[in-house]
Amino acid sequence: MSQVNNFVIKLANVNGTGSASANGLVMKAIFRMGVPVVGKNIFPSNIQGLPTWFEIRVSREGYLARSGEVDVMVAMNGQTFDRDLKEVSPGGVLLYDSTWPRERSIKRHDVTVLGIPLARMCNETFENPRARILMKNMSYVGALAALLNLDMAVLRELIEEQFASKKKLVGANIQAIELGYNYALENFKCPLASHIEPMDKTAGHIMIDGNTAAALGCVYAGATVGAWYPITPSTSMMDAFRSFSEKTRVDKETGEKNFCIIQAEDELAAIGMVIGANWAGARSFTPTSGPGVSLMSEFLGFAYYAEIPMVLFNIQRAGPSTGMPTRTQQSDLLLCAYASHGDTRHVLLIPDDPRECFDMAVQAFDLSDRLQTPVMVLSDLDIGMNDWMVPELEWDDNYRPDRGKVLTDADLAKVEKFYRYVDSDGDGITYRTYPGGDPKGAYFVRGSSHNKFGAYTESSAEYKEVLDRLLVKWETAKTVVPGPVIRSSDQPGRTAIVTMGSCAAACREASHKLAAKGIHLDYMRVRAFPFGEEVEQFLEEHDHIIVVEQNRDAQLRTLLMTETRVHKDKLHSVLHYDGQPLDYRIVVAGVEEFLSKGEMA
Amino acid sequence: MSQVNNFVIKLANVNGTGSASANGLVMKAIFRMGVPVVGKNIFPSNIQGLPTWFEIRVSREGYLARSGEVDVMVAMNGQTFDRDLKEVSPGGVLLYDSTWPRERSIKRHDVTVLGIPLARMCNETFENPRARILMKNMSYVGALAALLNLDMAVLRELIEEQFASKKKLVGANIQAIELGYNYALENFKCPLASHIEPMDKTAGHIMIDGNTAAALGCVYAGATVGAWYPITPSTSMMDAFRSFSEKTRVDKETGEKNFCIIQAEDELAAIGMVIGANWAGARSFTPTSGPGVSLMSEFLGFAYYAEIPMVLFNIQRAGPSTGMPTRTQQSDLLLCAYASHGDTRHVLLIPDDPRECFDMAVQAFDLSDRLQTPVMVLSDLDIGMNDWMVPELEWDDNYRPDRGKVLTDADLAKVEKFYRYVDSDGDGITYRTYPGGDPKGAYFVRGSSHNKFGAYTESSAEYKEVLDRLLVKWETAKTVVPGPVIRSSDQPGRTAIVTMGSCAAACREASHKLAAKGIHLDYMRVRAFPFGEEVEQFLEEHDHIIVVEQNRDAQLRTLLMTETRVHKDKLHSVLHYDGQPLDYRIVVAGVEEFLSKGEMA
Amino acid sequence: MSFVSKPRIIHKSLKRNALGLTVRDYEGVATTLCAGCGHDSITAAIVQAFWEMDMPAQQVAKMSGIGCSSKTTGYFLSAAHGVNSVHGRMPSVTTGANAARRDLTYIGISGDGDSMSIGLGQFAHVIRRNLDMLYMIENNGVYGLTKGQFSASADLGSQTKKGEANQQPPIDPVKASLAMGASFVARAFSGDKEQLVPLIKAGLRHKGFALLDVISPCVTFNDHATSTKSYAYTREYYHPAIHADFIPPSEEIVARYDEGETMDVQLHDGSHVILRKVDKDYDPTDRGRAFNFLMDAQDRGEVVTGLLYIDQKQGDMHQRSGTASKPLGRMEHQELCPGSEVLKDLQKAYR
Amino acid sequence: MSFVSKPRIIHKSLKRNALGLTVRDYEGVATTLCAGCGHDSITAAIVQAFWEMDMPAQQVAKMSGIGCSSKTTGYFLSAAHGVNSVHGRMPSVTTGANAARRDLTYIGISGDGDSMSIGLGQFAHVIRRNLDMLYMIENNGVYGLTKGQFSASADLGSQTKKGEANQQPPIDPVKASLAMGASFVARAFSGDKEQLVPLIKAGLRHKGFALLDVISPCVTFNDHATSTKSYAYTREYYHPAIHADFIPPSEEIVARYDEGETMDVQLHDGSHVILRKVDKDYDPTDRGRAFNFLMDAQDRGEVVTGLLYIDQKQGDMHQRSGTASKPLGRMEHQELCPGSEVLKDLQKAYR
Ligand SMILES: Cc1ncc(C[n+]2csc(CCOP(=O)(O)OP(=O)(O)O)c2C)c(N)n1
Ligand SMILES: Cc1ncc(C[n+]2csc(CCOP(=O)(O)OP(=O)(O)O)c2C)c(N)n1
Ligand code: SF4
Ligand code: SF4
Ligand SMILES: [Mg+2]
Ligand SMILES: [Mg+2]
Repeated sequence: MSQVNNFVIKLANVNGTGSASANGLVMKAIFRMGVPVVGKNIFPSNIQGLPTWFEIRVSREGYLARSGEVDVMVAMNGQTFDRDLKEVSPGGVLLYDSTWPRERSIKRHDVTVLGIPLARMCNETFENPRARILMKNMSYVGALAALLNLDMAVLRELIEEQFASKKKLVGANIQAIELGYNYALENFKCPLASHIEPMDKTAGHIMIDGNTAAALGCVYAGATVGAWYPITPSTSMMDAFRSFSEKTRVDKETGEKNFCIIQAEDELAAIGMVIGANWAGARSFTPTSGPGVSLMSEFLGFAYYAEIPMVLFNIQRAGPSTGMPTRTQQSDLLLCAYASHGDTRHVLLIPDDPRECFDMAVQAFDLSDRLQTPVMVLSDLDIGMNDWMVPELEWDDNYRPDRGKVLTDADLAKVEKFYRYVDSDGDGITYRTYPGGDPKGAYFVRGSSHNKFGAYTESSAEYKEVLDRLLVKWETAKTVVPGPVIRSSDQPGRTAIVTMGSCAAACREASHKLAAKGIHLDYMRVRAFPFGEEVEQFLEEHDHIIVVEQNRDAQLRTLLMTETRVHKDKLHSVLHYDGQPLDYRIVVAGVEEFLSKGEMA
Repeated sequence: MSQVNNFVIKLANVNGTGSASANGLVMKAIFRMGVPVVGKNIFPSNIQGLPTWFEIRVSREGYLARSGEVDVMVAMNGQTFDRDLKEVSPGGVLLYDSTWPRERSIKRHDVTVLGIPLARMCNETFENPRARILMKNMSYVGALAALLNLDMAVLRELIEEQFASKKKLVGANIQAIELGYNYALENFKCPLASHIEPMDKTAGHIMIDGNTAAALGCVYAGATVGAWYPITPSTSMMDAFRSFSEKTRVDKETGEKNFCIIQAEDELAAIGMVIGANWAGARSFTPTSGPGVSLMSEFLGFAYYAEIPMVLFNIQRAGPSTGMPTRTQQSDLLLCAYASHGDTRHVLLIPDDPRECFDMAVQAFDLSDRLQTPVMVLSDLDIGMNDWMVPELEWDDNYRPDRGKVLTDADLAKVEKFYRYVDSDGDGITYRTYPGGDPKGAYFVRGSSHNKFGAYTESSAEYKEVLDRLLVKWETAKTVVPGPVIRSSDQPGRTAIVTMGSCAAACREASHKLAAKGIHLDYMRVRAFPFGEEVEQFLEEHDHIIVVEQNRDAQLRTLLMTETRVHKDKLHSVLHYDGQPLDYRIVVAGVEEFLSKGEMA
Repeated sequence: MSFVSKPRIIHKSLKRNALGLTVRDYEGVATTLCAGCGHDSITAAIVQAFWEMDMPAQQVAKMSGIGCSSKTTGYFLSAAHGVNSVHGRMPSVTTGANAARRDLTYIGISGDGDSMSIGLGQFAHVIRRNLDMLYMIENNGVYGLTKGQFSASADLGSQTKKGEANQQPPIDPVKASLAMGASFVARAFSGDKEQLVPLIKAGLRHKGFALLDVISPCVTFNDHATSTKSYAYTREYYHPAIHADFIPPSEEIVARYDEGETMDVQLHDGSHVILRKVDKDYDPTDRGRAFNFLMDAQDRGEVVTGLLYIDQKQGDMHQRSGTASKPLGRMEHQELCPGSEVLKDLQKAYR
Repeated sequence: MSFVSKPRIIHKSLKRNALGLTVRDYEGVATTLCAGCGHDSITAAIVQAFWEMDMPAQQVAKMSGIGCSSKTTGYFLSAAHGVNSVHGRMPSVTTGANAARRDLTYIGISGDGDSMSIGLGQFAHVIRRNLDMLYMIENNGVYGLTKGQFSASADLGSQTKKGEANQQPPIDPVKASLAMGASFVARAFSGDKEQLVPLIKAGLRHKGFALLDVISPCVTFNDHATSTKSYAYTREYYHPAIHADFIPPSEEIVARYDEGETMDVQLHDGSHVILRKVDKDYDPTDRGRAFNFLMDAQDRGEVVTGLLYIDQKQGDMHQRSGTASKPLGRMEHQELCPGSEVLKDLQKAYR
């Protein structure tokens, strides 16, 4: 297969050296050249001095998952030089800073090793010691430009845009790029076999990470109160919400802010604030990650039982416990589905890319207001913190928030008496009011047992009546949450892949690769819990269902087993949980292994 | 059926009036007369002034569950008089204080209503206003003695024992009893059809509640550090642990205490203390209830991943949220099984009565030390706070705690190097050391990703290796947790009841009643999670399995569905979750309903 | 579970406030607390204060956690919205509510257990944010609802009903809130309505966080035979271990004394608390002095009451962060959603 | 993830302590903190203190929560056991460990985020119990590990790397612990080993709870262009929004000054902190005075260092509750299990 517009560049750096902007530049340049691209940042849970990698996949077909290959390695980190060299695919290229000699314990005859004296060149060119570090990054960008055939005009344009507010930096950066560019041109055969040729496949697309997109969704949904306690990998979501809000929600004249962001003292407080704000009628949310959800468990049960809307974004990381805070996983599914003691169950939305993060952020608020219950959006580090190429976000100006069954003062004037928990429509959802309105609508919220009138009760029958109605509401939830994405294969059959969230990209590519081998699989990506009728039907229509997910304990398979009618013997697992974003080859291998076993049986 | 030694007395009181001791006296007297008896306390979540009921079931057959009947009602609470009258079974008797007339909105011609001017008699006899309240209670005990044929000598003996340290109270109490006794003898036909005749069926038995028994188990298991935050219905467990420890663990000479009880500032701190103490080599535990477990979720994942033993007693109450703190339920099963974010799973023990609370308390420490993981004992309010008749607790003086794989300094001297998480035996359990020992055994505990040597790692492979070994340990757990209790029916068949914990008594009685109708059901009570091979086999051997449990969402059925090989269509639910202890008739009705549907199908 | 529904007969003779409402209109459902509980006296004072302030019910949000004390929000202002949240977390829920509706008046009721143990972190941080609310602690030194364990505000050496002695020094909500920078700090006694009502009104009016610590005797779990001077002599027929569920009838404790004076109040268990009311000329604007004054009084075994500290210059949470004056919860979608054109524009940065 | 394994070459010339150990023997794994981080200076002081005390490693338990600061327990005393627990919960784990093994020496390392936000409740209550431990806060005013949000100890008006200004007044660990009744309260600066080492030793030796708040500059997230005086002029080639992941190389900040003196220390971001060392004749046994002294210094914009308060008479947790002197974790089963005869006896009450 030709490697033009179809290869992986991996950049090995030390964190804290400013390499992220350089690496992003390479990716952005390829994107601007019309070639589909995706980036995965693999970084440590510390601040400075440890290894970090950035993987850029260039895919003319538009595949967004990892491929497991490394065609071009930029090995800037002496600590990891050996393993980086080891990781290069046969026939690949490794670029390194030859200022200092690298001791190599391994030999790779199948890899072309290119040395450039980056540090030396930069030291000779730039005075300032900090500049030298940063410019060294730029100079490898230049070398890559030559080797990969990146458009220098695009690079220049990007530099000019980035440093628009600090124009005097433009020159130095371009100078550094040229240092590397010229050196490579003069010393190596350029371009490499793996290189870029302009295409037009990125028009109408953006490169964005899920946390940014979700934050934008919150702004557009009309969320005003954000409360959170910092935790990786969710933190950037609140940063983005703050920055979009500062841009779009500050009164030009008065400086008044149409939002309120509160850094809470911990997660227990953050969720309490979100519950309080939603109760009082503001759309409010909290971004967090696994440990935060554990701490929020008690309050989640309160919101479930007292029927207060609230939106939580769980940007999942690798557990258990503190686990790997900078690695990805989908291992909080069961926790989120049933968080809290007693009979509790929660509505979940599971986006597969940043665009869906945006859409589902809006949906989450609508569903939560409508169902008067917590809605959790289960993203993960891979979606949340990596830049994905997605179609531009769209907004319908006719959108009006669905605030659900809320009685205004005018509505209250028409009723004789208001009771908070009486189900007058049979859908399990009852009417609520906001504080500050007509006293006729006043009611008392409690997490202790209450009857349908909202009064405290210890009567078994009254208690049970409310608990049973919550099940009716749950049935309603099934009908209003987003349905699955289903793709029939070219040759629809009785075997299928079922997956969720960030596994989608790898599953899509795996399906294509398998189809090419004659293995045709139908495909369903569940997007919400509880599962609705479409999910049931798809499961019913298939005999062998391979559930692909990123956790050890097959949590999606578990949920399907208990929360749908599916016969569990039909469900098989492909599990990936080492913290790296899913690689499509793992899916291919998993499916093939299953099929080969099946044939043996 | 004759009502001798076979009826239910229900006493309706106002809480805070000291009726508990009077009601206990009635129950104890019956017990001392050799007649099997059990008491259920139904009390409000407040301190004074609200209705409270005490239900005494007298059962010559030794049935311990509720029967749903009320043969003798002692209606001392004006607030609830009407509903108390309504609840009396046809042909039953209602006793009330006729000092003040009761307005009755309902008429019961099928109930014998007996009025005694208890308050008036007591006011005439006793001076002190507080005494009058207490003595009124005693006087209805006297009336019951006459009506039920209680042995006055036994009552006197009980009074003398109770007031051994305050002898001067004996006279007044007996006087009050006699007031009621004589009045009843003189005015009513005594005894009633429902009355007591001495038997010898309580020898070798005690009347004890589960929290007391569990506390005693902790003392015997050698637990030294107890940390907790008060929460109903678990609080009495720590009270009992303190009182037994004061009795048996204080050095007579020095007054030094061989235990340390810490009232923590909240549940998060309580579990932290327990983890710290167990890490440092002391057996340590915390009693709590649902909301506490929610708050402990983060730390449970830490203990799971860092592999620190710890024992938690969850005395379950009705959820969700604050729910009904003084009502019983089994609705924390799923939470406890999977508490915390990430891939976590926990070992559970599920006792069915106070005696098993004692035994399982000891087992919990042994299993936790052996498996180096949290063990949760799932009791509930019904078991924990009600007095059950159980065979005397037994202790084998040859018992030695199983502290699991702990290397002493002597052991360490023999090894070259110590690595905390290397599995040298293939059972998934690795060796640990206590602090304060040979520095060779020093290691660093962390909830962040670590390799098998205990070092911090962000390597996918090393991380996964440890996570996978935890699954091996989980398999080991299946082989060492207590197996189920299985009872084949007289006509073993393909239909069975499966249940857990406090449902056992009702299921046993229901089985007998059903057998009498020709419906023979095999029976299995699971006693632990994970489920072992015996559970699997039993499930395999039956086609229709009726899962009886006390929660809305069929949590045991859910666990069986996902954590055993059973085909889920075989599992049917009988659910009870209104907060009252399970009544055997609910089980009978549930089974009959299922069978009738089955026949229709 | 109020079985006796409270008759709402409004006597013609009852005085009406500017809204035409009587004190009765400010009541809630019937209390289920123990007869004589200090908390009920406080409820009465709150009712009085709101009535005197001509407060419309829809202006008020009643917030609480879990405990006997936390139940009391049900016992006043039925016509106001309220949240009885989870144990120790009232501050965060109130913070969120206030973030959404800065135009409402927040009254939070908590207990010493709710605030000084499980809720200490939230207590400190709501102070730090100077959230605009009145925060009342109904302080009885015990966990009433869970039957008498010590709270963190229990005095050293005091004993439970079961006879255990407290070994830990108390955390004093007043000192703690001064150290955390509270902008209004006051203390009162449940039985002294004359002092309590004005302090409640002042706290409600204060723009920012107002702490009002109210000593509120628990008639049930302080009534133990072991206390220095107790009712034991009246309890001839009573055996605490056996009548563990017996709660003798009690009456509200009432206290009246003047500014600058001390007053020795006997509690139900026979023990005493010596209250000192701050002087008319006490200057409550000096935080350092307030602290010293408290320390000195403590050395003398006195519990100081009154308005101890006030600082009206600190901005509340919204003033500090520049939130819009129109409550966020009342904004229309149009005021919040930037629209499709802006979205296009914002996305330029992602190309 | 220490990639460079630290060579443990022990120079012959290194001095040995009474146990025959060199300072090197008290080190841990190589640090992964940013070059110049104040926390590493503190680690060096801890190593020094233990070495000077001739402390055997098995005598020590190292406890921490989560944060850059909390990582540092890995960087000293490899031969000691340690628990790196969860965020903000080190105090409870230490309490449990101490309950089991009262014979060990506990050193807990925390951050200002770990202790003043999520962990404030546990911090206050471990003080209240007077747990026998040295509790060190490596105080940098930010959340280092999560990249520079304000912590609750951040000064009013200070700014993040992104340019937001802090709107909340700080919670000062020293004042908070005084208010909570701590029996040993001290403050130091990471760069002043001369003062720090003796305070660590004193805190370790103190029987009861010892708080040591150490100002420890975060070289990374205090280095923002917006601070009053900054390195900005040296940063010609740097654009904070674009080089967000760039952490310029820094060096440890060192300070030396005498008792009773003040010292103006410039931090990496160019801002200043004025330290005042308490005088030789300062009396640290008067809690009220300590509080005033702190307030006065604060008014002058000074941060007081030194041993600020000590009370050696308060019993620690075990002394208060009469725990056996033999550590509970070392008791044999026979010492704990009452045996079958006693069980029979106890059950008489249940017949
Ligand atoms: C998470 C949680 N833990 C424990 C409890 C049990 N609990 C209910 S109220 C209470 C203490 C109440 O004490 P306080 O706040 O002083 O109120 P009081 O009853 O004395 O007025 C406790 C521990 C609970 N409801 N939730
Ligand atoms: C429950 C939980 N919430 C959030 C986090 C994320 N987190 C890790 S460290 C930290 C703050 C650390 O600040 P500090 O204690 O001051 O330490 P520093 O890094 O500044 O030394 C946070 C919020 C976490 N690990 N756990
Ligand atoms: S237990 Fe105490 S605090 Fe609770 S209602 Fe009774 S008197 Fe009041
Ligand atoms: S981020 Fe700050 S606190 Fe963390 S290691 Fe770097 S300098 Fe130290
Ligand atoms: Mg209290
Ligand atoms: Mg910090």
